[in-house]
Amino acid sequence: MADPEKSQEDERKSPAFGVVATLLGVFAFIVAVGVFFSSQYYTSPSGTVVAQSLGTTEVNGQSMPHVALNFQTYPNSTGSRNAQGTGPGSVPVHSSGSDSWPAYGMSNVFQVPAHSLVTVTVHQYDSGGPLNNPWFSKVHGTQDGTATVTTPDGTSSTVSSWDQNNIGHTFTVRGVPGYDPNFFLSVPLPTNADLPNNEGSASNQDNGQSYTVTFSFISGGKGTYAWNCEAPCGQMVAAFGGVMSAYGFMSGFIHVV
Amino acid sequence: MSIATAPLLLEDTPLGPKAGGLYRRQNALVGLIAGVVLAAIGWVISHALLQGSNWGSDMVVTVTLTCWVIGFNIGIGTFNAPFRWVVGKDSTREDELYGAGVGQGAARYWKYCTDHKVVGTQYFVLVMVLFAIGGTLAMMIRTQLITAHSSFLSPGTYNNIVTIHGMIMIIATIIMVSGPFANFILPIMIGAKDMAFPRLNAMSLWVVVSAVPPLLATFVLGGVDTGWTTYAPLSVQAPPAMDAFAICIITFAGVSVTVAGINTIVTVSTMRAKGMTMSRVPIFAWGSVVSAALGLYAMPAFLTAMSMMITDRATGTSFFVNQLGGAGWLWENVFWTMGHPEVYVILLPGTAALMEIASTFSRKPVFAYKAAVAAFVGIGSLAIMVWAHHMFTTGWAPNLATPFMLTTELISIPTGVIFLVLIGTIWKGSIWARLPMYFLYLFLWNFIIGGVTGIYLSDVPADQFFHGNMFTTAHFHYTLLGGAMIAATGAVCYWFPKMTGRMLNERIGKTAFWFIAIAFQVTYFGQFWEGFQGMPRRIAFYDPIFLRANQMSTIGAYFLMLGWMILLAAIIVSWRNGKIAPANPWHAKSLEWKVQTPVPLENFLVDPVVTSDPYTYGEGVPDGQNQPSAAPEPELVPAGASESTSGGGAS
Amino acid sequence: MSLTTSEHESTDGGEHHHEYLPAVEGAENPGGEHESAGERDKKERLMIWLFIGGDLVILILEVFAWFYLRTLDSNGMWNAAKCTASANCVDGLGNPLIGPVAKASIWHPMIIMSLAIISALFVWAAESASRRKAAKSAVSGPALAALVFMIAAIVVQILQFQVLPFTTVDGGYASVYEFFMGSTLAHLLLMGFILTGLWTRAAKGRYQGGTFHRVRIMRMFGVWIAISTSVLAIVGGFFV
Amino acid sequence: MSFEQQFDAIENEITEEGDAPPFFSRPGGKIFIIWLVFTAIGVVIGVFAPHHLLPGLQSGTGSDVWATIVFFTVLAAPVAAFVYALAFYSLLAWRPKKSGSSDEPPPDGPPQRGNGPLTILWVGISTLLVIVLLVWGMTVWSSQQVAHDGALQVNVTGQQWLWTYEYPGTGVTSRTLELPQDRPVEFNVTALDVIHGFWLDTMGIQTDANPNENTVIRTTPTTLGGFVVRCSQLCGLNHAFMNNKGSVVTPTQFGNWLVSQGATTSAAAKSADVPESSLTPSSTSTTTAAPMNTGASQ
Repeated sequence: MADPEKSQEDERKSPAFGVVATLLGVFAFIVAVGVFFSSQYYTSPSGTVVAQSLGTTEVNGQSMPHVALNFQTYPNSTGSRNAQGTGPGSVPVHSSGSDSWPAYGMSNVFQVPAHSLVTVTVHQYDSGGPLNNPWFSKVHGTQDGTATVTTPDGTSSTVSSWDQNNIGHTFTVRGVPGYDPNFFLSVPLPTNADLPNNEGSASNQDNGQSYTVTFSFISGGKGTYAWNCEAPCGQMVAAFGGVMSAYGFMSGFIHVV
Repeated sequence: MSIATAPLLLEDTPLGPKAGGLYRRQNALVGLIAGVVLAAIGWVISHALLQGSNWGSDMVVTVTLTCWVIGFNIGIGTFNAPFRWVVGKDSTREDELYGAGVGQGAARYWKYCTDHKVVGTQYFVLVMVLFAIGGTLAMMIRTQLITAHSSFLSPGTYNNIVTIHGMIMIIATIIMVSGPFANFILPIMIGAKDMAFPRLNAMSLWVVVSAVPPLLATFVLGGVDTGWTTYAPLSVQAPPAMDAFAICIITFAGVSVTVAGINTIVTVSTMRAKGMTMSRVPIFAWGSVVSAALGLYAMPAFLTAMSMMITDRATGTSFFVNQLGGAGWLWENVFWTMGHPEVYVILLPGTAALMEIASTFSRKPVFAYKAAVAAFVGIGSLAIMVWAHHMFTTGWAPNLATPFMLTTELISIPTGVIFLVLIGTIWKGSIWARLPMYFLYLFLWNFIIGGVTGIYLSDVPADQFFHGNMFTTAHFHYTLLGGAMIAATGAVCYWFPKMTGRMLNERIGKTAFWFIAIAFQVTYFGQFWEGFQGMPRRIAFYDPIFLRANQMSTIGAYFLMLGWMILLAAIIVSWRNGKIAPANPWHAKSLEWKVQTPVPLENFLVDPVVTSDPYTYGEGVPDGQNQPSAAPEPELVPAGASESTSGGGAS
Repeated sequence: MSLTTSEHESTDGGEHHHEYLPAVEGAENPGGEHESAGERDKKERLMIWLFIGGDLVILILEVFAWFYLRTLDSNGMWNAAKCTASANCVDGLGNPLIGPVAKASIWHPMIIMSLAIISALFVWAAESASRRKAAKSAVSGPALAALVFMIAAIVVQILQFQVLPFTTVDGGYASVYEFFMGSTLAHLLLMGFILTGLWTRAAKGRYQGGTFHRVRIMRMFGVWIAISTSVLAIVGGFFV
Repeated sequence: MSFEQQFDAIENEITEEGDAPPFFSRPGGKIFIIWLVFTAIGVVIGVFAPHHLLPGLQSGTGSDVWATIVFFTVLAAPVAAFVYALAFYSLLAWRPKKSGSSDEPPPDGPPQRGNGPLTILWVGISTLLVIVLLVWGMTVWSSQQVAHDGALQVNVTGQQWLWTYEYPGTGVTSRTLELPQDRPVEFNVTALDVIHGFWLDTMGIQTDANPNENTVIRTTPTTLGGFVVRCSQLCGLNHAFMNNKGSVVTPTQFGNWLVSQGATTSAAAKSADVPESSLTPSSTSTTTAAPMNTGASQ
């Protein structure tokens, strides 16, 4: 408020420039804070996982790079346990207030070269149940439309679909609008129901007991692709909420470069 | 002009060392500390007892943030009066004066101050802060959309920003006129010494203040990825941030707006000056009252909806979960029962303020005053019957589409009357092209576009194309930002001299105006273009066919931001160093211009008597006659004696 | 359409009179509230009516939710009456739900309703005692009785939470019913707070000397609480 | 000319009835001319702009969108033009020079407090316009509500964050939406988790996919070509990615597509309403490298 005693003189030289500069500074600061927080969410804390190169291979008479990508699912996302496979050792997930949300690890952001054969190996430790949409129990978009499943006791089989009542998660990739919109890949990850600790327990992971799913696909054109899980792996009515709607657990990106 | 300064102002009343009681120790900082402490206690207890049980996180967040709200309000002094009342220890006149800010200087702006002018100023600053936050979020949205697939924000962050931008702007626009102006200006306009319930008035402000931190807490609680409409069941499944969101709404809508609305209605109904009949009150009072009445209908509905949401989330009820016996459509119905009237809660006081501006700066009476009142009442009563037009495409009751099409289109009749009143007032007037008038013209331009695009949306076949589409976004920004907020900006420019005692720097203000006016069109024509092309709302990444339209919109948005920042600079510069304002810089005739600036405590040193409405322009009446005027001097007594009429405390 | 501007209505317009009550020792007109009781009453009565209006919206929406969900019976889960072993009914925790959810006892809401009504009648008695300037105890006595009945209602309401034959997860009926109970409890607690004030203040003699206005608005609110409690009790009890 | 003189001149034009100047030199006449110009601009924009802005419309319900926009714009243009014309003229004619920087107000305007007949006329015209709008909307809406016998049924299922389409009777479930030309289609739309918005923009139809509820919308695709299905209701994290390609094809192509997706020839022929002999057996249908990339067959 104006203090009538203090400011009897007329309009002083207006410090508009200083005020505008201050406001712009504040604006820039707020944007910077926002960018900081959002960039934390955008890139996983353990960084983008770059696929390991396996040289080149020939597919349908065409020579193309061959790369490998390994990751796993965690039943208990807040525990900081050593990951299986390659990469740095901590679990790159965010705690959003729930102790029992499942998550993918190593990272939720992957990088693969364009138009190359990508061989993916997933270690699936989590329990599961029936799918909402049986369509996702089938393998879509991999080489030959199949995936290889290795059970904990070591038996391997090549499948094009899995029992729709025993799915833990799915690995489903689609092109974001504008980047190869027809690219689509979906692989069911069988439930770990056969394992001794099947109720979403982390001890499977300690025992190294997992279903291992291996499949290959040919990556699309350069750009960003989104992936997420299409199995209702949350709890109760929030089976498709909670963990599924929180960034960093059941979804991420694949950068094709 | 102004009434002669009385020898003794209430502000100068000496108060004893104990006046005010507990209020002496309470201010915003104490509130902050009390809120944080109580929240910490709530977190420790609830975390120990509840975490790990079903919905544990939701209950912990709910309890903690409820404790914050209660703690803050204990600290600031909201609960003092009720508990003093219940133990029968009523405040004395000295306490009342202390509560109104006597003897506290600038510190009273940080306290639970019952003076309506202090509350209005606090609201004014709060609204600007909220707009700054919401505007920053809007800029982040537009920055993300500057390319088809930007890596500026992740989808989760983007969705949360969309939600919080929406909600914070809704909160800010609801209080942007009814906060600063209905509190500061309205009582003076009608010749009252304060609002009817000064303590409830202060409460309505501090409750909003306590509701904002939970809203911002959503950023660290997982984010609300649902949009501000929080459609169930998505919102039932959202991360715990949704509980914080609901706490904010329950506090803001259920307490603050309801209380403020009651206060406005009671003030205008019962505290008008002698001679001020309901056909003589300034039109702004009518707009505020209808808006408050509509808010009194809408906001309890929001409270109910959000209470059901929070029980769904934190106790496992199933109001909105179809699989468990609830219905997502129940949410949509209850939500839009609030949602559409709320639009007019925002719009009406702003347009009413514009009518004052139109009259003052055309030097003519408000055209068709009674039709304007009828239009307000008509909009108010139709507004509660149109909610389902938001649900044309939801699959709920397709057979009801036609009746709701009818009511929705009917509402354009009273809205048209508002245009008639504005242009009728301008007709053959002497246009005094000062800054507030600029915003009136911008309102006319924008609101026509907002209205015309609204009729596409009111028609079900066209709505099937435009629903959930950027066209809708552009439409409601044209009505709410281009219409209501531009009107509110006009009101800021108009009443700034009275509220701050300084003239607003019009050179900077007009620069800001042109940035705002032009950049606004660029921004939202870009969004109309996106909408016609078929771009859905609230998407973080889009098909490159929408690229050009989005870039147009984003570039416009940056300049729009620049315009608002220049205006903010004008406000800050003028408030600090502006030219001292005379009591009546606009030579207007309503009562708020008849009191001195700065307005003394309890406004009127002598009670005004009103003999006509404040629109006697060109009627050959010399200024000062046939006008609200000072009554013959009653025996002026020192403030503090019983012979004074001021708003008393509420029970 | 034009408004006639009157001539100067009165030149002595300043001579308006405020109704000032004599400062009765200890009466409901302490120094802080420097309006006449009549003026203040006008404002407060309007406020109470508006508050009741807002509360009415809440009541209507609650009852709407009840009948809407009951009619819709989404997934057969209103009260699981249609749920069999083969039907896909699970409660909110994922456990199978077979057969109808047990109804809540009708007696609790009826008792609460009666207590709320009796409490409102006692407030009414306190008001009329205050209005006819009866002795202090004629006001504070009924006020205390009203408070006691209100506390009894609150206790019964809390007891009902403990003996409910279902929990919040058991479908639409259970959800809305418990919401009704919560809403009733909140209203009763608010009324309990007001009645505490009525009693303590009446005991201090604040409502003697004809200043019955505050008691009247408390009576209005008490009657409203009795009505809204009754509506919820009847809907929840008889329209399962 | 000072403002006072201007003002007097304006006043004289209407008050001195004896030698009133010709209509077009009075304010009303000038505003009328501006109004005509503005209306013409509005009508031209309203008639031609939507056609260029909207995506290629592929059905009758889609054309309804275009027609509604054009019709409403043409109706609204005179009203908007009137307000703009008056506002525009007021700035030109009734604004004293340099009033914007003056601290003193210009002299008071005429004390018009209202004009009953004008208000009634204004309300009457807007009521009339509303009735026209309403009749238009009701007519179009009811024509869209008609169910056709023998319509192709498509079950649409939304879930976070994907649409799947099931063609009952053929066993085909697909991620892409393929529709035969000139055949009425009934979409039965539902969702598995939260509310999604099923929106075929080029066909001008939209409805929400609600969990546990089935909503029906109808259209008849008339124009061959691809389109995009976008989710129009914010449905969580990856809402932006919830879009699929679809296309309108000839009935034979549609039948072949069904076969390529695993339907038997007879079921596909029945569903596509074409003779069985016109369909190519499944084994010879070509699939592209990415097996899911079978949608856009154009």
